[in-house]
Amino acid sequence: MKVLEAHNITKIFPGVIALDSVDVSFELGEIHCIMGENGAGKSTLIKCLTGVYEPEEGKVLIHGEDAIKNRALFDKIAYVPQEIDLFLHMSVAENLFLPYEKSGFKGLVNKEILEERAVGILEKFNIRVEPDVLVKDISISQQQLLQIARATVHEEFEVLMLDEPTTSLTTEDTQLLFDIVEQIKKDNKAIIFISHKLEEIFSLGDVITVFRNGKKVVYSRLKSIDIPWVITQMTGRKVDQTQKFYSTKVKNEKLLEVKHLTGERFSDISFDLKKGEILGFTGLVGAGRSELMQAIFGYLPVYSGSVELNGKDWELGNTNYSVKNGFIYLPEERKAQGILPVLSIRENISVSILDKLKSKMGISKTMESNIAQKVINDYEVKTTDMEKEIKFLSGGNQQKVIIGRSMCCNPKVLVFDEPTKGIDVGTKAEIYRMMKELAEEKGIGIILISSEMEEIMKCSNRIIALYNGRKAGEFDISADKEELLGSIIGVR
Amino acid sequence: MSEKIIKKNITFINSLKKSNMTAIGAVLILMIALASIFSPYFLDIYNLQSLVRDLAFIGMIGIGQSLLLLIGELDLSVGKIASLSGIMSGMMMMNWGLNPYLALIAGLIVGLILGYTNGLIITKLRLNAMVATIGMQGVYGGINLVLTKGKAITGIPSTIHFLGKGNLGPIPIPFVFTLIVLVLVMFLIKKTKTGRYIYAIGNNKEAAKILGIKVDKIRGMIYGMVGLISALAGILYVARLGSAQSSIGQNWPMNSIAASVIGGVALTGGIGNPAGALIGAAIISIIQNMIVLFGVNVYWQSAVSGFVVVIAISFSSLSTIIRERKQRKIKVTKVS
Amino acid sequence: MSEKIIKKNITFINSLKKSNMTAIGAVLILMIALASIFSPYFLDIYNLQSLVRDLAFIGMIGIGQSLLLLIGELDLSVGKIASLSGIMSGMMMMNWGLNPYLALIAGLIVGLILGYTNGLIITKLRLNAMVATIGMQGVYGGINLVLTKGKAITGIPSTIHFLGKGNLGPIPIPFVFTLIVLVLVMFLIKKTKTGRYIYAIGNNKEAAKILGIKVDKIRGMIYGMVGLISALAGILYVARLGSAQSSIGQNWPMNSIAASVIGGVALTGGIGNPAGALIGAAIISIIQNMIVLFGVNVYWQSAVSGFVVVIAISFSSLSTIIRERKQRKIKVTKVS
Amino acid sequence: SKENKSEVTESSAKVSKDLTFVVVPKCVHPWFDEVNKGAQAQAKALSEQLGVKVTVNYRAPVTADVAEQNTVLEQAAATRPDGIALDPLDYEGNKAVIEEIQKQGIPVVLFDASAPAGSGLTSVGIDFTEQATMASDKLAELIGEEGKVAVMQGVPTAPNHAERYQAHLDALAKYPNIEVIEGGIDNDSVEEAQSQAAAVLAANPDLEGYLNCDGGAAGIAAAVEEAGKTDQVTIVSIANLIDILKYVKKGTITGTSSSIPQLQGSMSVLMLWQVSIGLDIPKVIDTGIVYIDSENVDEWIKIVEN
Ligand SMILES: Nc1ncnc2c1ncn2[C@@H]1O[C@H](COP(=O)(O)OP(=O)(O)OP(=O)(O)O)[C@@H](O)[C@H]1O
Ligand SMILES: Nc1ncnc2c1ncn2[C@@H]1O[C@H](COP(=O)(O)OP(=O)(O)OP(=O)(O)O)[C@@H](O)[C@H]1O
Ligand SMILES: O[C@@H]1[C@@H](O)[C@@H](O)CO[C@H]1O
Ligand SMILES: [Mg+2]
Ligand SMILES: [Mg+2]
Repeated sequence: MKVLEAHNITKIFPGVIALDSVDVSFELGEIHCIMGENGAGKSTLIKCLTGVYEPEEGKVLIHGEDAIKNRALFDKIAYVPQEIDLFLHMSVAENLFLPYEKSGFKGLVNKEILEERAVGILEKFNIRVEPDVLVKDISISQQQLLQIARATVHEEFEVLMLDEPTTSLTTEDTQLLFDIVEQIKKDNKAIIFISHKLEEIFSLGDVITVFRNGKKVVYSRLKSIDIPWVITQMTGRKVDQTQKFYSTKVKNEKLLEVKHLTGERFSDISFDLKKGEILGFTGLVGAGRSELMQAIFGYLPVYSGSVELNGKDWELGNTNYSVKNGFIYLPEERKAQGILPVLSIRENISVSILDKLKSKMGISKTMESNIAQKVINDYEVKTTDMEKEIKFLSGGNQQKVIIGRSMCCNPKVLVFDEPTKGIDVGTKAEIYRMMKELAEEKGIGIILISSEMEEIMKCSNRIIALYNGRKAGEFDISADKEELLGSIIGVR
Repeated sequence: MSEKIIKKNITFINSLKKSNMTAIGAVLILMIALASIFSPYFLDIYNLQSLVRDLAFIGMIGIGQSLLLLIGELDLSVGKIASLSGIMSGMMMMNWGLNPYLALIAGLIVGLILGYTNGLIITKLRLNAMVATIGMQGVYGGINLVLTKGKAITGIPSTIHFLGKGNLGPIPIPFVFTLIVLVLVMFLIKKTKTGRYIYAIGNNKEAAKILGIKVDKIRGMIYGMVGLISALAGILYVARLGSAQSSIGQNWPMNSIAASVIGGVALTGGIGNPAGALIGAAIISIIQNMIVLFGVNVYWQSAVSGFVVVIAISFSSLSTIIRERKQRKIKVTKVS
Repeated sequence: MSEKIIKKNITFINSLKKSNMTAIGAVLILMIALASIFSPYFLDIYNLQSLVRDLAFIGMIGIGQSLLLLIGELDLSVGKIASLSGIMSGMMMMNWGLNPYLALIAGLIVGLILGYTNGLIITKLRLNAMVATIGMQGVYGGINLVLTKGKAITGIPSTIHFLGKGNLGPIPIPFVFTLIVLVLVMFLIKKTKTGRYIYAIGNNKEAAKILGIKVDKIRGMIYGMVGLISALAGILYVARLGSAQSSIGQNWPMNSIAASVIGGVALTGGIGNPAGALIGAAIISIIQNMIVLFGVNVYWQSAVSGFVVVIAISFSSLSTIIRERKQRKIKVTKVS
Repeated sequence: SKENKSEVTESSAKVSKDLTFVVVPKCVHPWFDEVNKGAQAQAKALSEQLGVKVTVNYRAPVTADVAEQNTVLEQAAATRPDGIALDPLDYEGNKAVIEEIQKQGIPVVLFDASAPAGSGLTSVGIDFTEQATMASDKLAELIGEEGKVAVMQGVPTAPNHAERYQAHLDALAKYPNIEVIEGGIDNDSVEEAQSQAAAVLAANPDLEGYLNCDGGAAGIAAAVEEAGKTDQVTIVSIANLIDILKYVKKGTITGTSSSIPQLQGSMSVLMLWQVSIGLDIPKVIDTGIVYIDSENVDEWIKIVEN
């Protein structure tokens, strides 16, 4: 039966109709997938259905009752937002159960009981941390899982909404999540599942609704359709899923050489990167890939070991030096380390290339605008104009801006840390093509950190696997998946 | 799998956690030691009592202030709230001949109202706490002047003087109140839902809203509580002086903030706890006491105490910095 | 369908975007209008000059302070830096017989050093700006007392008095300096790399580091600049008074912050611009001027000005709130 | 007060136009409220005798900041008053503005401060050295000219407080058996006086006397009471603020050497009026100092309380 219905919902943001008279309804015991390009309106829909936003028009019905009038009904909905949104300086256990009532805690707060009850849930979600650890000290992936766990502990929820829950999960954790979701479905609850990963949609979902530009395009049972069809519905064009993107012009010239590097959470790592090569880094949660790269980049401390670029000694612990010398790092944590939230898209792009914009009267706004516009066009950033504050862009579009930005300062080495996190299929292909082009045309050495096996295998000339901060293996294009998977979980 | 990492991580964190508190605790001990070594009078019971009596007030306000800092806000009008509450309850006693105890309670209510007013203005009009309370400081101070023309209200019945001057055994009564306030506040923030919501709000206001926490209600409530605590300090001071002075509490806002931060409460919200504020207050009071005991030239006083404040807040971060340095060394030697 | 709504909506937003500035601009105009209507003396050239001369100082400090607010920090020692710089340059003139102009420049350098010291302490020791500068305020104030025992340094050569007392045409010279400072600062933040970096840092320190911005270097630099600007205000004040006073600048820290926020600069960093601080300063000075002109009872003074500050900062947020109300209405009408 | 009246009637030259005088103190402070009382009373008296409306506007800087005081001065001058009575926070700092104002033909007299040589200004007030010396000598006498005496400083930037401090030291120097120690600093705040005095008392168990330089004596008294040393420590203070007088009545403060702010107010206004009708006025008007102790405290409490 219908538990949740959206009637003729319209949500408007300055200059954008994020949702345009949308009708959609959700059944108990059904997994309802929602797809659409970045900026199509998926998150906005979710936020309207959970009462975070009030739509300008339309009704939200829960069990046929108007929830906007009787907000108590929204308690029936458990919600996992797209961005990680936790209480960093509070314990894992507390993050799990806040605000307590909904998770069945009456009266006073008892740390011991909280943590006791947490253990089981952390087990179930494979979050391998003590319940009293502060959330700021666990990995992003663990934070992601925690966020999902948090949503499900709220008793008597009937709808579970997952907005791109797997973006920073490894295949293993994703599988685990799916089992849990299946279980919840069996308990006859409705699940809304947003993702850009088509395989996931098809392996998990029952039905799908596709959005484009804030409008509902189609609704269908997944059994009766296939991936290419969905892509066409989303993008209006075809995207070849099997295409490979590794560089075909790897020069036999060492660009970067890392020797016995040791730092926080990684130790004794050695590898090299050739000009025009795309080097993939795979591994599990907290394998240390980000730390390794952030350390080389100068953002995190290095305890021992050495790095050379073009055979010259590389200065560590100085991000300014790195950037100046053409070593660019695209952070994995977009919100915390990537965007300048209340600055315009224009300023977010130009900030890394201001030297090029110098004119006698200081920074030239025209030059600046031109470059910004170019990025917006090249990466199909979905926005009303370049003056929009970047925090108002959809998750994926923010990512596009950040990638565009770093492409602008034509680097020698580019580190992409989970670059396609939350990017739609169409744009993903765009980004892959970009990487390939940069490597082949400009001879840039590219390091790609990704937890998506497909992505790694599509784009890498070589693949290095990290396990627990140590190098667990090195493979070339011909590597087969099983072998790879083995090495990242530490079995040889 | 990453058990090891995380274990390491926890111990790491805990050591860090402690280090901040212990670091500052150490400072306190150190100062007491120095004071008692270099001044024969420091441990003199009378000196200790007047010292503790002083710190009772900064401590009390500090405890209140730290609640606001925990949600990432602050109230610069605490001093004026304290004096205005004191003045009003003084007036009720002297001019309206109200029963002293009733008048004191009335004074507390005044403080509650003034504080809550701040809260309402700040939450409803969505104002920045700092500037709004700079403004309200002027307003409350002004009302005070209008009522008293700055004159003290004298002749407060001696029946209530013990509340400010008296001791319970060796312990000055104001400090007893400070301890009571601390216990209540600690219970609130550690054991009650509201208390945990305070941390949640300080950590992430938006997320707290989404969880259905009544953020603004709680914020308003805290401002009210801080007003109440300030008023308590204010009326106790009336009892201490035997007269209500409009000039008291001038340094309380800054001192209470300094005390909290010295005690490890972060101005960014969500980090630290009110007990720290009391330690911070103790440090500040001891500085001031030592300065006079050692007969530091009066012109040097503010320089010295300012300097010590900077030192004091440096300790926690210093311990972090040093630890980082150490780590680096260790690792390097291990490898090479 | 909802095109209409969108249109309305967009215009709303744009109006809002400006509104922060326009709203506050409007307040200013309004106040000027009121003042000139209700007091025959307001537009009196002599009154205007003293008003403008007055706001030149709060304005100047406000412009500096807003730079720090833009990176999410602040300096509460600006007043003490101003007076200490003034005192020192006064001493160099009178006690060392240094050429007045050289002495003034020396005073500026002193300010630069004091400010930069704050910056170093805060960045290197990773201290909270507010509490650290509360401490340094004590230190600088103390040094000042130690040097002067609180006595003014008199007999400043009249050759330089014009810098404080003189007018350029009708415009008081200090205000001319304020305008120069504003122009330079606006150029810095709008047209230079560093300026953009300031906003970047204010938005997201971590992201700024990853962009390769020398965050701490810039932070330190800004503290230095703010020290310099404070010193400028300080030495101009020496010229204005014809003597160097230790007691000046007491209200400058709070006023400069209030001015900035009234002018739409957010304490959280990254939002607003220094021109706003000047408008804010104007509003504050006009309040004070009106209080005197209208003969507001002295005991009401602080109440009134505090109240007006609260009103002033309410305007921008009020416009937001009202907008939301309106929006709701639109929705309702649409639905029914 | 009677003798002013007589003066007035002597010199009742014909004046028709209404008169407005402005009184500008150092800051909002109860001591100045007493000055204002006197000024208002005088205005009332003049109005009655002259049949014209004489108004006194009381304009105070919120904090004791020369900068702020100058602004108040300038802007008060902008209202074109017939005269301004000023308690300069620091004459050197106010000088410039005072001269500007005089240039506009607005007469200025100083009160609660001695007019520096060459300023050509009339000053209504007292000799602070004399006031403090009286306190010191009284204290010396009370403690039998021997023992330990603490002197607390006031607002270091307030010249009159500094002058009193120096005077205390000089006066006490006359007594070989009196040991003088630093008594802390209170910045005219009862609260600071309290905690500073407390520590001083602790550090000097054998303290016998306490002197101060501003209106904060109540804090010292409170500290002495807390220490239970009312019999051992003799306090002789400055100024006649109500809380001080109450301690005098109670005996915790033995006596206070006070100027007569009310008289300073009324004389200032009177002088301004005389100037406004073109009379010459003396350069110095000494409003006198009273020593208030158990003998006369009651009448002073009456004066201050109404
Ligand atoms: N708070 C906001 N203010 C202004 N515009 C907004 C706001 N939130 C979203 N938008 C706009 O609404 C549109 C839909 O955004 P939404 O986040 O729903 O997209 P999405 O489908 O979730 O995209 P993604 O797959 O990248 O998460 C986008 O054009 C975005 O720029
Ligand atoms: N075990 C951990 N304890 C504390 N923080 C961690 C841990 N693992 C990762 N982090 C932090 O989370 C960030 C991103 O999480 P992530 O799982 O990507 O860790 P990682 O080390 O980058 O592993 P990956 O190889 O997946 O990048 C890391 O940059 C690191 O700062
Ligand atoms: O005693 C002084 C008075 O002389 C006057 O200066 C005002 O302040 C008081 O403390
Ligand atoms: Mg989204
Ligand atoms: Mg990572």
